[in-house]
Amino acid sequence: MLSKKKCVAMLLAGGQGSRLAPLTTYIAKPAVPFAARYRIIDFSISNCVNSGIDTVGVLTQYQPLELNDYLGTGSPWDLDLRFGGLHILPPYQAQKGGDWFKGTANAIYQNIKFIKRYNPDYVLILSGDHIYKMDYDIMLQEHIENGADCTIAVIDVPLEEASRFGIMTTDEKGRITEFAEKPENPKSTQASMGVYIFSTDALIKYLEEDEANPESENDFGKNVIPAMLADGQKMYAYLYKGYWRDVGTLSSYWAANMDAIGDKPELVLNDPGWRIYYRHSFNYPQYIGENALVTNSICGAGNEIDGKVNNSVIFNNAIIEKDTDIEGSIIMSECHIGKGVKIDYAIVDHGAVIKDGVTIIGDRSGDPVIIERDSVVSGDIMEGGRK
Amino acid sequence: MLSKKKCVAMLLAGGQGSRLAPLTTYIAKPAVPFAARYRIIDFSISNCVNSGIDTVGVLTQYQPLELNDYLGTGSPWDLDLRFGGLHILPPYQAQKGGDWFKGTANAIYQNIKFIKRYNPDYVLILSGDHIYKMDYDIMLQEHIENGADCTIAVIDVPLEEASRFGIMTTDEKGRITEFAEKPENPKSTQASMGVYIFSTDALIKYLEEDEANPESENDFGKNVIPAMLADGQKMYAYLYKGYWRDVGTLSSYWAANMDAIGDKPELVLNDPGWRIYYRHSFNYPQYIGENALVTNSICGAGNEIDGKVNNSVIFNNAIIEKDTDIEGSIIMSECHIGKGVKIDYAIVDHGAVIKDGVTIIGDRSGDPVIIERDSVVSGDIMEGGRK
Amino acid sequence: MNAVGLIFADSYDVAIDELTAQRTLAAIPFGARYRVIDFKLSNMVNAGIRNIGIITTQKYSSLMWHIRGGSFWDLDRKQSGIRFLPPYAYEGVNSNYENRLEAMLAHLNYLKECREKYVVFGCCNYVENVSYEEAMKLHVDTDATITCIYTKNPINKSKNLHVTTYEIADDGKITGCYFEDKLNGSQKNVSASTFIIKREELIQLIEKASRSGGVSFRNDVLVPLIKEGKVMACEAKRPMLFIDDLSCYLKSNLKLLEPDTRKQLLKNEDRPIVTRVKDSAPTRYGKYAVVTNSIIADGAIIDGEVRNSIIFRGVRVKKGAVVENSVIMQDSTIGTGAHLNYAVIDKDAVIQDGRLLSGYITHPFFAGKGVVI
Amino acid sequence: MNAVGLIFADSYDVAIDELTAQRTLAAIPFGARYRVIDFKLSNMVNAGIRNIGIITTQKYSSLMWHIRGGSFWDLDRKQSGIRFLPPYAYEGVNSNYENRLEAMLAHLNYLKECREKYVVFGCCNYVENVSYEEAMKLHVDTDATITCIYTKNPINKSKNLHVTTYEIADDGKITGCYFEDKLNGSQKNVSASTFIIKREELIQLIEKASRSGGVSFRNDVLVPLIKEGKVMACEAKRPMLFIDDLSCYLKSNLKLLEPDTRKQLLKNEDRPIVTRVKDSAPTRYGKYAVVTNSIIADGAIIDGEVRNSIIFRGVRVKKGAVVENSVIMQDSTIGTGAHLNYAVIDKDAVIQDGRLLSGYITHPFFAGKGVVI
Repeated sequence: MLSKKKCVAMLLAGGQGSRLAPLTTYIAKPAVPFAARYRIIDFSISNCVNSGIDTVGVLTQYQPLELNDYLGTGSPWDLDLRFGGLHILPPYQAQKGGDWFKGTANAIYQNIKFIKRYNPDYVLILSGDHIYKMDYDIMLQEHIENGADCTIAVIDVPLEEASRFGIMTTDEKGRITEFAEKPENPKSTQASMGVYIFSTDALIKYLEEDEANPESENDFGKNVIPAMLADGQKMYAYLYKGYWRDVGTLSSYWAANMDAIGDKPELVLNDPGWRIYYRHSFNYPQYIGENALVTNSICGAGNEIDGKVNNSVIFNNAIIEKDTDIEGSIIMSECHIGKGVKIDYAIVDHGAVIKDGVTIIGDRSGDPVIIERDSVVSGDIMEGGRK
Repeated sequence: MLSKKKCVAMLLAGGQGSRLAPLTTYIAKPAVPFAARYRIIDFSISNCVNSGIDTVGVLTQYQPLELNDYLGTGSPWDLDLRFGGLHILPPYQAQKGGDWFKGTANAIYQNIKFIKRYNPDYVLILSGDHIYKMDYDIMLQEHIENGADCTIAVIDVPLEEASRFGIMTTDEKGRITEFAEKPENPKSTQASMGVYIFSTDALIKYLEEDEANPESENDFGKNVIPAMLADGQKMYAYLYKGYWRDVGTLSSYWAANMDAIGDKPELVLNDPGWRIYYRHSFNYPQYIGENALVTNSICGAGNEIDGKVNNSVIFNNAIIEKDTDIEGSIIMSECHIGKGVKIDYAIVDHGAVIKDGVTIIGDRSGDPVIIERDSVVSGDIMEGGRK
Repeated sequence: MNAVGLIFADSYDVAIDELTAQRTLAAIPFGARYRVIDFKLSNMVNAGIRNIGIITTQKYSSLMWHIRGGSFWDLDRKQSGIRFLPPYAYEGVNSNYENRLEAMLAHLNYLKECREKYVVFGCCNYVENVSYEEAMKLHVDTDATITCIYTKNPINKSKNLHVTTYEIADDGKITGCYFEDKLNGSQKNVSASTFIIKREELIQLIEKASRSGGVSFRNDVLVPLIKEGKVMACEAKRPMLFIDDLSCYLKSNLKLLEPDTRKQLLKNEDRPIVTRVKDSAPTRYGKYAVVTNSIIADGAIIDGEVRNSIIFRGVRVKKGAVVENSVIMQDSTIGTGAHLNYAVIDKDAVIQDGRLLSGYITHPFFAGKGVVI
Repeated sequence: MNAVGLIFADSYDVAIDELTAQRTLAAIPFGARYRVIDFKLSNMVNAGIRNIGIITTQKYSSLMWHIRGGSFWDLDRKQSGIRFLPPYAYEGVNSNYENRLEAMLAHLNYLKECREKYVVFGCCNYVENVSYEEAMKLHVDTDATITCIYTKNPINKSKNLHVTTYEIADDGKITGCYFEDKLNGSQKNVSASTFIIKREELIQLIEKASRSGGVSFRNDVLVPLIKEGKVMACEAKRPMLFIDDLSCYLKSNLKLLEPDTRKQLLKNEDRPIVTRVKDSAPTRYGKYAVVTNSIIADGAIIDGEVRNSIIFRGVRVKKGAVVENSVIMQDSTIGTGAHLNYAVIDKDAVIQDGRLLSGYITHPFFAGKGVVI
């Protein structure tokens, strides 16, 4: 209600997510369904809400229709506010012509006006395509205590994987002394999560400078962060130790889904102190039939399950008939799996129909079999071949 | 709540409104303030709500930030619904590249997916830049009774102005026999208001055909309507007889504002049966001071008026000091008019400051003087000269 | 639909004290994720009713919290929406009311302030998915003063309670209305206590009945009109599940295990039954879960055996527990090795390890809200 | 702020029966577009309070309709928001309550279910723009059990009513609390009936006072703690306008005509006073309008003379009418040639052409809701 916000979050949701194709053929990566009820973006938005940040700009560009529709008024996240709340920020045309967002920094630059409206002391930059539960407020407190211009969240990665990430070297107080984007010989194992807190003045200054530089790719990791570091700005690393998964590939996406099942799942979804909010579609409670055996799985609502399901993730309103056996797979909403079907290591996308008697078996050493959205499968698929 | 809507409205709000410059330098034309409290687009949206249409897609393109922010969740118009409601539809990128909206028909074509979600029988196409109070439901009933494929709302214009419009010729039953875009020798005085109702199947068929035609400009008036007419589709004119103003030029914009003042204003704003809804900014009631004389004017909230105001439209939170005389002018929100000022036939845009003693007099035979947004005026401006 | 809805949230003619000790009838949980009022509210909203008053007398706090501003039903509108009508809210409304006539009389100002032409009003002693549009069409077409919704198949209606039945002529006109001691096989047409009438006529009828000392809507308003031949009957054709007492309540819940009942009551996409959103996690099934012929809500964690049962949100059935023919309400826990049969367990209860709790379909075992056994 | 807000909507120690005949105290219109509760609600929301309970006992229907789901204050949240606490809502809450202690005792379950650390609670017998953050800071810094908000300048407090005053030591500790017959010049520190306390301590204190037969929050809770030296005072520094009786009400409204009062109370952009959105048209001034030193709400149509007055939304002052030193509430009409001086006209009233209605500042003329004169 006050005319000012302490911290505004800007969520970059424009990525095409091409390595997740064909799941991203029709929808933006942040809108890809996850863990029986959610979309990938629910985690970042819920993190904001749970961290006390109630003003979130979502920057969209690629296939935004389903994402826009999913975000809607922001009400599922309690972000339908009169002052603040969730706002979708698409590219636009101005008087002197307009353009698509170029890099991540340009996307924020084009929306400085949005940020200024809330007059925040701090801006949190996020990407909408990781699965994690993080209290940004703790990071913000560290940022404030350090009197930092910019704080970058990092996770500790195995040394052999470090060259896939942006790697920070820090002094004993956590201040960043060096930053290397995908270094061949990494000097540390602190990898950037793509989560930044900037003091607003510093952010705007460096965004404007970056925009004025015609050689810049207008990217935070490649341009803005190195420029700030070169200028001796106070930049700190914030070490995050909780659950965090990049779901950039089909097999990492599959694995992160599997993290939510089991007696003591790595990814806990029913923590009342850290709810993950999501938009509800209309549905009804699920019915488990006479012939069913559902074990070590998570299931959404509205399903009618009469087959055997193990180590799997079942979304909403799916029908799984009897004498069917589903193992280690992800079945998305509105799918219909017939009788006598066997599915092992597959992702069955929204609305697909698997006819009676079909066998689908993936090759566990590679990506899972993907059954595309709304497709009808009547023949067997074996060992990682794509339909 | 039902999973289907009878009629969905698509509101074209992408126009640049260059003839309204400089009022449209930073904001889209539909977001231009109007009549002390409103924005131009409030009239079309309120018409929808008052006509029982609760699903409105707003197609944006040019300078949408302030418009998006103004529309927000749709709550001011009671359109923050779980099924239906107000949705902003910006241009976007799809897998095979994306593009800005080309013509009006292409803008709707790119959002067929949005329309289909609500499975409507009818689609209402509107533009967001006219001032009128029209019950679309009456037009829809006529459309249904006629069994029409398309119904076009028309107004009767003076014959000498008819060549500025799209002109319909109809048979005795109102069926359109001919359509001419800005004809030199108009055959009738029935001018298109740019308000169309289509039966959904016909709309989608012709949009798809139009899109497939590389020579089309993808415009309703120039391409889609003539193509349908050529095919012998059932097209009817619906004669609208109420208040309607195009506010495409500065002087027509000024005149339409003036229509809302007076004892029996042409444009009635306080009709409880046809409310015009708008987004409230935070404000407080207005205070009229010891030295004030406010006559024949309309005023928004939060003003502090201590001068003389006649035949004028005063928006919100303006300060008008004593010994000042405002006649036939429009003063937008947050303006500060000093002491001893004289303003006659001017539009003072948002946040402008007029210093003590300044005289601003427009030339009534031309456009009003425009004082640009946030400008500070300390010298006199006489006879239609631009600052 | 040009009608205002009026819902009586309290109990008339039911005997389900176990579940109404701490909440009004309309707030009773039903069907794994709903509350009873969700059905009436959704039916009204699905018929296009946008203005709904809810008459409450006591223990309506959980009902208010469930419904909030009505946003889950898109009823948080500017010019209309949900309006609670509790005691003492208006000048002159000073006491609790014992019957529907008195309740409507107390809130007559509400009815007078509405602008809708018709009123659809009714009680919450059953769950159903009914088309008020069809009833309204019949009402308008036949020019009746009142149209009464009834059922020929009152599923799980108690045989021990008073029941109102109608005698109906071939043309659909009601020719008699009887308040009988108990349900028996010979009665064909059981009242669903839901009515359609013009708003202004209802106001006049209530004022008239009240002036002449009337105390019962049925006896003092409906019966005289039936004698004048002005009352039509409209049959509700989809299943109507009564919750007259605890046994009926259990049976009506278990009735949802039949695919056809589920389909007609819950799964009609054009007529969704909407409830409050809870943001529960997905249902989690553990290694040892064995679930058959059961309805399981989201947020439940199941690692035991569940058969022929209804499991609400957030319920935990631990490894080795067995739940049969039972209803377990929200956030209750069934401990390791516990065995439940024909039980109704209210919210937040804890059934400790190894307990054997067994009732029968006619006499279910009941555990109250928050008890530890 | 980690606090729940609790607002007593009903009158204690006020005598403004004219305006409370049909509405609870908190619902009284004030300042051309507000209701009294808007000030308390906005103060709480501006302090970051997100969970607010409103205790009502009677005639709270217009209050509920004004506040709806709380969306105008961004209070229609999932995990918190506005909660009405009317009589009979909970099991065991069976009667009306006569005082604040009883009211809180009746709704102790609400306080117990909250999770916030502190409670800010108070009455609605004045309007003010106060910083609860500052009061909370003082409360935490001094480690007080209770912090009481008071004013040294009780503007328009009635001189004929009981008043609670504090004796305050130099360190800000309250050393005495007096319930006096009437306000006189010698009292310096007048209670604003608004308090801050830890939620769990409040629950314990209420339970303890109730067990020992206490009936008054002031006498049975506050005074004993003062004796223990555990109560701090926090001065409200911005104007506090009381509405103890009709004369005070008129004077407090007219006080808004002073620029400084308006600025401190209404125009603080960081502390907006938010009210329900009405979608009124702009104010329309006619050819014959002559308005000076007045506050005019939107939706009003003014074609007569208005001086030193407060005009609410939708009021119509016709040509030739004169309104001076008066408050005209929503949607009332002042006819041609009518002349009003020192009048308070409630909502929807019609003053017909040519009427001369004149009171005095100490005895305003009053016209009730909807009357035609």
